[in-house]
Amino acid sequence: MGVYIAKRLLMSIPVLLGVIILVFLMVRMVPGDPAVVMAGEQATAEQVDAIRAELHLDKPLPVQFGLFMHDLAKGDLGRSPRTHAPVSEEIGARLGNSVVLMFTSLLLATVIGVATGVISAVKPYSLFDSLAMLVSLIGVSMPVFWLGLMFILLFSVQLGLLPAAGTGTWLHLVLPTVCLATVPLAMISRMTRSCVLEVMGQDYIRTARAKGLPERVVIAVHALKNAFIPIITVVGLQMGNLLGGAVLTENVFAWPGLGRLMVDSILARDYPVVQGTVLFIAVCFVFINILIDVLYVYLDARVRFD
Amino acid sequence: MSDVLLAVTGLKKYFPLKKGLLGKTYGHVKAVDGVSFAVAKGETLGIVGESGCGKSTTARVILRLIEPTAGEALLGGRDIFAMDARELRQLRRRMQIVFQDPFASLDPRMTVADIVAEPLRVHGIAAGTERRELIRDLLRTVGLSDAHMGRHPHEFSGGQRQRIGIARALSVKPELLFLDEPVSALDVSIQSQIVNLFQDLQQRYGLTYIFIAHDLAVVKHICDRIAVMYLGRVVETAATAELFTRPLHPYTQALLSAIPVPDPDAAQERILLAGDVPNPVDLPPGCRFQTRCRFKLPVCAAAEPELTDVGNGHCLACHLHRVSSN
Amino acid sequence: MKKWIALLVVAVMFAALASGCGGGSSQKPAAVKDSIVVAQGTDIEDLDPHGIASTPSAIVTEHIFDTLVTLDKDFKIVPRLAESWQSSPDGKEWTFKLRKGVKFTDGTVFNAQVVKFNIERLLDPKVKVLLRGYIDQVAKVEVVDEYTVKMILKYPHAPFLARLSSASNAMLSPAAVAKYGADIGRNPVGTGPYKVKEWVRGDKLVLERNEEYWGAKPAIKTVVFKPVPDNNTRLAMLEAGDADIIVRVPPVEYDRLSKNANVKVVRSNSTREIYMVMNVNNQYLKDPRVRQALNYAVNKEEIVNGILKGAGKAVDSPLLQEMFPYKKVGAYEFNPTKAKQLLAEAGYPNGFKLTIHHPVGRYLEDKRLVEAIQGYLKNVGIDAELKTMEWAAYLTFVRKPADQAETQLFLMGWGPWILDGDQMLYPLFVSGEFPPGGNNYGFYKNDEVDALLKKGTSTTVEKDRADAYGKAQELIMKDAPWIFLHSEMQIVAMKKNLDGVVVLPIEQLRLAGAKWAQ
Amino acid sequence: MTDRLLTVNDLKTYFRTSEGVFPAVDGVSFHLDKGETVGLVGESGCGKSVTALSLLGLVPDPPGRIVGGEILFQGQDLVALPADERRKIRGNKISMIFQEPMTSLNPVYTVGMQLMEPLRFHRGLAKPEARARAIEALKQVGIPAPERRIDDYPHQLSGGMRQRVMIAMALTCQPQLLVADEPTTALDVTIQAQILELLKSIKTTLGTAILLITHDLGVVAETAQRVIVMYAGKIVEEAPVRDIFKSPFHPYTQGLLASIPRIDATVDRLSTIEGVVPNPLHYPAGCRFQPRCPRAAAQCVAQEPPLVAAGPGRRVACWLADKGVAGDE
Amino acid sequence: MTWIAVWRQLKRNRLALLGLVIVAFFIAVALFAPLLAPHDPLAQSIARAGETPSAQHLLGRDELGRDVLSRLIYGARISLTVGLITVVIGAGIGVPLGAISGYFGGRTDLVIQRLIDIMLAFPAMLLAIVLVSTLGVNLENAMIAIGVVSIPVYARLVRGTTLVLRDIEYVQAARAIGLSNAGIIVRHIIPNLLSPLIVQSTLQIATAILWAAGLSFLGLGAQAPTPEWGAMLSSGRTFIRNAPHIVTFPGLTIMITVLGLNLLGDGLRDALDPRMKL
Repeated sequence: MGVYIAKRLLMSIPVLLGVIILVFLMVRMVPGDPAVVMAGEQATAEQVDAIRAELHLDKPLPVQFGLFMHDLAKGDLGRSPRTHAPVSEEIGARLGNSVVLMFTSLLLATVIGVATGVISAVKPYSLFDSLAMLVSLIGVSMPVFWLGLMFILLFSVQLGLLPAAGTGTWLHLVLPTVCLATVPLAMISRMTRSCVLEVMGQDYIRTARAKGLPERVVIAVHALKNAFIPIITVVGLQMGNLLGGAVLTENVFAWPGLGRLMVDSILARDYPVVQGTVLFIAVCFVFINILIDVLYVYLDARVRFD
Repeated sequence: MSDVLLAVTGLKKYFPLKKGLLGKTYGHVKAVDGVSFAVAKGETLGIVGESGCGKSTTARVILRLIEPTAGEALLGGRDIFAMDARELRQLRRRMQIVFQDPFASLDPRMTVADIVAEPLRVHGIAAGTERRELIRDLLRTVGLSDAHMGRHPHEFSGGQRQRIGIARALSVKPELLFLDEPVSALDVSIQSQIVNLFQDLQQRYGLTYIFIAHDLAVVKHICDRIAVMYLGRVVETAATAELFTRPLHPYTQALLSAIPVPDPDAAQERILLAGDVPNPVDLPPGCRFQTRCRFKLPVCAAAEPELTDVGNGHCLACHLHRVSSN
Repeated sequence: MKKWIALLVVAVMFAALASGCGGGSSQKPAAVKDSIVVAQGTDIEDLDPHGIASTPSAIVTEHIFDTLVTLDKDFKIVPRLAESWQSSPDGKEWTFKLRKGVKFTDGTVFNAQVVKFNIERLLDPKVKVLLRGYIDQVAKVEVVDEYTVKMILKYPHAPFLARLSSASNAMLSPAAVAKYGADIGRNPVGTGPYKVKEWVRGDKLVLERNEEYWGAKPAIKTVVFKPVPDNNTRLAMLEAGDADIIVRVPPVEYDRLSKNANVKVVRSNSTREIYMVMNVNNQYLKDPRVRQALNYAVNKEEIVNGILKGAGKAVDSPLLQEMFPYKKVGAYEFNPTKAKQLLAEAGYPNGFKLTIHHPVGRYLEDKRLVEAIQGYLKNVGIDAELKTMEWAAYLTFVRKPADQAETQLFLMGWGPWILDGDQMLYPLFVSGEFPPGGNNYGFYKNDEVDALLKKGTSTTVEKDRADAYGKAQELIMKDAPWIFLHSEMQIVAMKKNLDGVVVLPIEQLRLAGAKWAQ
Repeated sequence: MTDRLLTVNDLKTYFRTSEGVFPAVDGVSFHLDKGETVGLVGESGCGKSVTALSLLGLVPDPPGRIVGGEILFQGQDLVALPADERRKIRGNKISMIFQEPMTSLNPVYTVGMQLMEPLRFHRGLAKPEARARAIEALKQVGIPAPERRIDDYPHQLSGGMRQRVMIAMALTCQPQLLVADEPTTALDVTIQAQILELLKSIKTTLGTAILLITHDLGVVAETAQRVIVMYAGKIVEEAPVRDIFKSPFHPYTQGLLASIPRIDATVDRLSTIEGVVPNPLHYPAGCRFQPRCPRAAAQCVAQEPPLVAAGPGRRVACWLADKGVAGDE
Repeated sequence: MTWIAVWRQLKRNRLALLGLVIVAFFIAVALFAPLLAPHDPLAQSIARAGETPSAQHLLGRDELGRDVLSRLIYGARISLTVGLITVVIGAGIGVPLGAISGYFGGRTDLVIQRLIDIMLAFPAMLLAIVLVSTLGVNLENAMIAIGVVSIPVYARLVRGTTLVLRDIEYVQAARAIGLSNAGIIVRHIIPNLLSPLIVQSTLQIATAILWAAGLSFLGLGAQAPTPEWGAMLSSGRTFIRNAPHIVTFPGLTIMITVLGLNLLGDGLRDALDPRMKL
């Protein structure tokens, strides 16, 4: 297993290198001179040039890349020219929030998604199936910022049940979690439904029934573990997406997460923070993928012995 | 055996087993491991063996659907494996294949006419109404009617689909037809229809068949000669009658005895083989069959027996025979 | 299964009912509070006052640091760390008597050495000072005695004192600068009424009362600043009781919020002026008649009332009323007929095509503003295409030198932190201030205006300055290098029972005097 | 009647599809005695597998459903039994093995876990005891080193091994009836021989009755004592095994036997049954074999022939068979 | 499977039918927008901004006094076009990539897969933002960005299916006939990918509409005064308390359309290929 993980890590190096090069070039492709933006409207030409020099933007691209890689090799992501804080600190300040939000919404999505998916699959085309499908689809059919706004107006302003935005108590988590969970919930529940439906048609389910096992055992023991394998992929993919992709939700609920940091930084042309954050998220993505594969192996013996 | 159409010698196909980032090869599946045989014009050669013995791979390699690892295959004296792309296109007109699964071998999105027309189109045979006429003829030849032309494969039964596949293969007027388990997916009553069709076609067009199957009864019925394969090698070849009356290889003997006969009174002496076909990744040294052989000799574990002619064109790869005849 | 569905239906109905009957906002009982939560639009970047250039950061640093002088609630310059001052007759030497007994929160004593250190740091080219323009007229700082400091200017500079009130010219503890080095921005040490208690980047900045503060101690113990990017969310936070003060309230909310019994809305003038810059090098816009025509074509009053919902004031001079020395020169009235006539005179009876560049989310209702202007221009035959750009690209785009400039007509705003006319007219209209270094983005050049504005800066006699600026304002208005639009009003909303919050026209909040009413 | 284990009377299992209802099993009656092996033969789609699934109560619903008839097992009508009672018989008194040993075992659980399940649910055995019995069962079906094999996952076993495991699983609770649905079709000839040998030994050692469903007449000839031939959802002929091979009555049975190439005889040309199996949604009027029957008469089109006795232990459903036309020995 | 069979399957699924009706309705609205719209969608009247629904203006006037209904009707054209174009871009690049990757395998596959991995590891929203910022803020570029972001989805889907199709016997048969690799991909692989592609594309149109709205929310969406639904919703959201009709109607329109597309996509998935997963 250790060898396997090591190999997977090795395989991820080209991907990470690709991500580094891509993000490095892409942020520089975006029009808008960071020096001009950071210097502000009232800056003089000399001040702009000074900032440009500070950011090494006056040097040719390969040199800039070399400097970046040199620092990276030392584990240094650099400092934000905008806030003067080390990039690692900027990421660190948001990481906890992002992870918490990712986990709560994924947990919610998985628990409800799997439950409704299984019930729907056991009784396909039933009233419950249709309703669950409709409700979950309505959730994903709303632009997330609109949904979030409605949540705030209803639950915070009208009912006064929950705080509108920001962090603090666990109550602050509720609305962003629900809002963020809608998309993965719909995906997971639909995925679970189709997987369980498919598994229920497998020969080994017939075998389990032929053995005289009670239906709940057939579903819980024989169907679910098999159905979980593809579901885990979806959950894993969502993990990556939610970690850095919750931009809109984070904006609406003033949730200080990585997505907002990334977007704010790109809009401010804060190259080091963008580079650092994207690289960090890519690393997480790679790790999550490895984690999923390890889980696969745990769940599916066929993979284990190949 | 004078008029040899296809001669295969030392054919090998290894599938590498890869792992790691750069796909380092750590072993091979020796699907076909030194197969030699020859087919005469107008003859039907049966290749039999159990699943995983390499009989289908052999066909696909000769057809150049997959590239060989080693060996030579001469079609009318020309080496198939040395052909360039242009020659290969010509080759496609001389050799064709009919597949086992009548459901998977026809593109579900095409009409019957399209399917049969595709080879004609690819090779620029006929055009317009002439091509349509040709397709109509082909369909009639295989026992389908004009009315079927515009329909899709899913509207047909298994037997009919197999007829479509045969029409497709015949469209380029090949000399040699590989029949890869062409009837094993069909119901008994349909099987006989298709087998009869093959016989009719052979008579009519002077076709040469390589008939790959695991059903020995069908093979016996249709083939002139039979090659028995075991784990990537031919272990015995003989004329059909000879093989069924005087099987020499212990594997052939067991295979023949295992066939259930639809006669409750047939006194059958069954040779039960122990165990299964071993994994082709790590084969034992020596004879491949030694792990299941009743007559295993010390030499069997030491050296791999060569396929040798023991008379009447009956070839055998077994130490036992040599020992007993010596 | 059925039971499950029934339960769901009941739950949904209940929720709907509750929301229908809920009505008013749910105020938490106003126990004796000693904290304030402020929701701002963007995050604080850095707390090194010398490095800042953004309003949200300045609002915070103004509570941690003190400047030598400051603005009171009537926008007059009053003493802060400097108790009194005197300038030499030629206006080149300024002597300040400093307040005694002031200590930084790290224990460092505030004195003339500290002032000298700070001014020199502000002038040090190695230190990143974005608003160096607010101080770079200083040539030298001399310590006269422990509590007296003298600043010698390169040239007489009338707005000098006003510039010292800028948040960027605040006094920082020299010991802290030595201690924290590059990290000073995250470890600010000042003499102000508050000090940093906790700073979670992107989430909140918590200030707590500086118990050693030299002045009147604030009544509120803790002030929390939260970055809340979405306008609606900030509003909801106030309504739900999660925030006590919110800034940048959408103008459309003013009327409704004003009726809310729990909320107090402050709508006041700001010094941010909004205008459409015209690139005078453009083939059409180089003709003053065309520029005037554009000014006549746009209905400024309608914009102010219809789009800004009253949260603005149409301008009648290049300079704003709050700034010295404003002179009312009269705006272009809304007169499409005249606009058409002028266009015809200029040779464009059938109008022409134009591109309007604009940012989104930068100025009050900016997108709608340009949509409206597009509509007005269409009425006089000018077919304008809108091009949105995000701010960073936009700023780079408009700051290109004349030979690279692709600008035609574009939306800008200017909001100086100092209420002196120099801060507005000089950088925006003097021909020496062309991009990339300056802010005269339209490349406007009028020799007479240049001379007048230079005079206004260097003269210290108030009357002379007023005359020079007054004349300049008239000339500029006539030349119409902009479509003069309006000045923004800032809308700040807070809890009804929060008193003593000062809203300055420079988009600043002062909370030191705030307190909760019983 | 003391030996009667199973009686099926007029069983009807219909499937509802989007195109209509098709009668997969349409009024099938037969019986099985204790310790007897009966072969149920027919081509794909004739309803033999659905008959088997009906016996176990495993017809997928929807779309399938038993719409009529009774299945008397040890005197108890399984059709009328509540679902839970029926479940308790499955895998316990009646077991089933399937055609595809490769897919019939759950890939994510060990062989042992799957083997132990019936013991734990039907017999209430504790884990160690169940495990011991499972090892014993593996030994019984000829799996070498069962102590090791029990912890293997299905994919580690060959096809033949898996089918042995399936059989072991079916036998753990010592059922009176084993329904084997094409148990050797997916296997190689040499492996098939092993499995058939195993089934025969089970019959002799355990006395389990076997309903062997297959399309391979050779397998039937070797294994069964009685043969039931189905065509298009109905039984067309039933006879002791010797009789059916020696003197088939029904034209379908005759055609079937004639069309298979034989290893023990040589013919130049195989005889065939012309045409194709009719669409179950639109069965022809009268006898369902009539459109393909070389001897179809007017009566065959007009009326469906009943399954009637035609000699000792023999039944046939053919208008012509009665008139002695069929039995041309 | 023929279209008749698909239709028969679809007919049984009431939700899918509902989706079909919704989608058909909006396609019709888009096609006949000039006939249906009661007013000029761009005609402003600031003096009458924010008027609530009336007989004249069934859905009221927006913040610049424009007719909300007319803007929504014209917006149908724009929003559906956004969906279609992104599908064309995403599928246009993703399908060949996936097909080549899956069909040829080996090193080609390895390279393409790593490229896809890089794209997937790159936060999608950021990629879209960077692309829009780079190319310029307008709807065309937003479409390109959303299209590009969807490339990996198509590439993965097609690769997976191609891997299965590659070894299927009718592809072998085509090779035996002498059809070239390109010929096989075009004639046999791509047509058989159609079902999953149609399903994916239906869902992708829905996603694109939502993404366009999201980009508008960040100020990177459609150029003013384009009546794109997402831009209408996003710029109208300030009025949610004071003139809710300005924001609610675009919001509902988006929701219903996207719901329709999702329902249809799901229904098609069931009807075309029940084994398909994502």
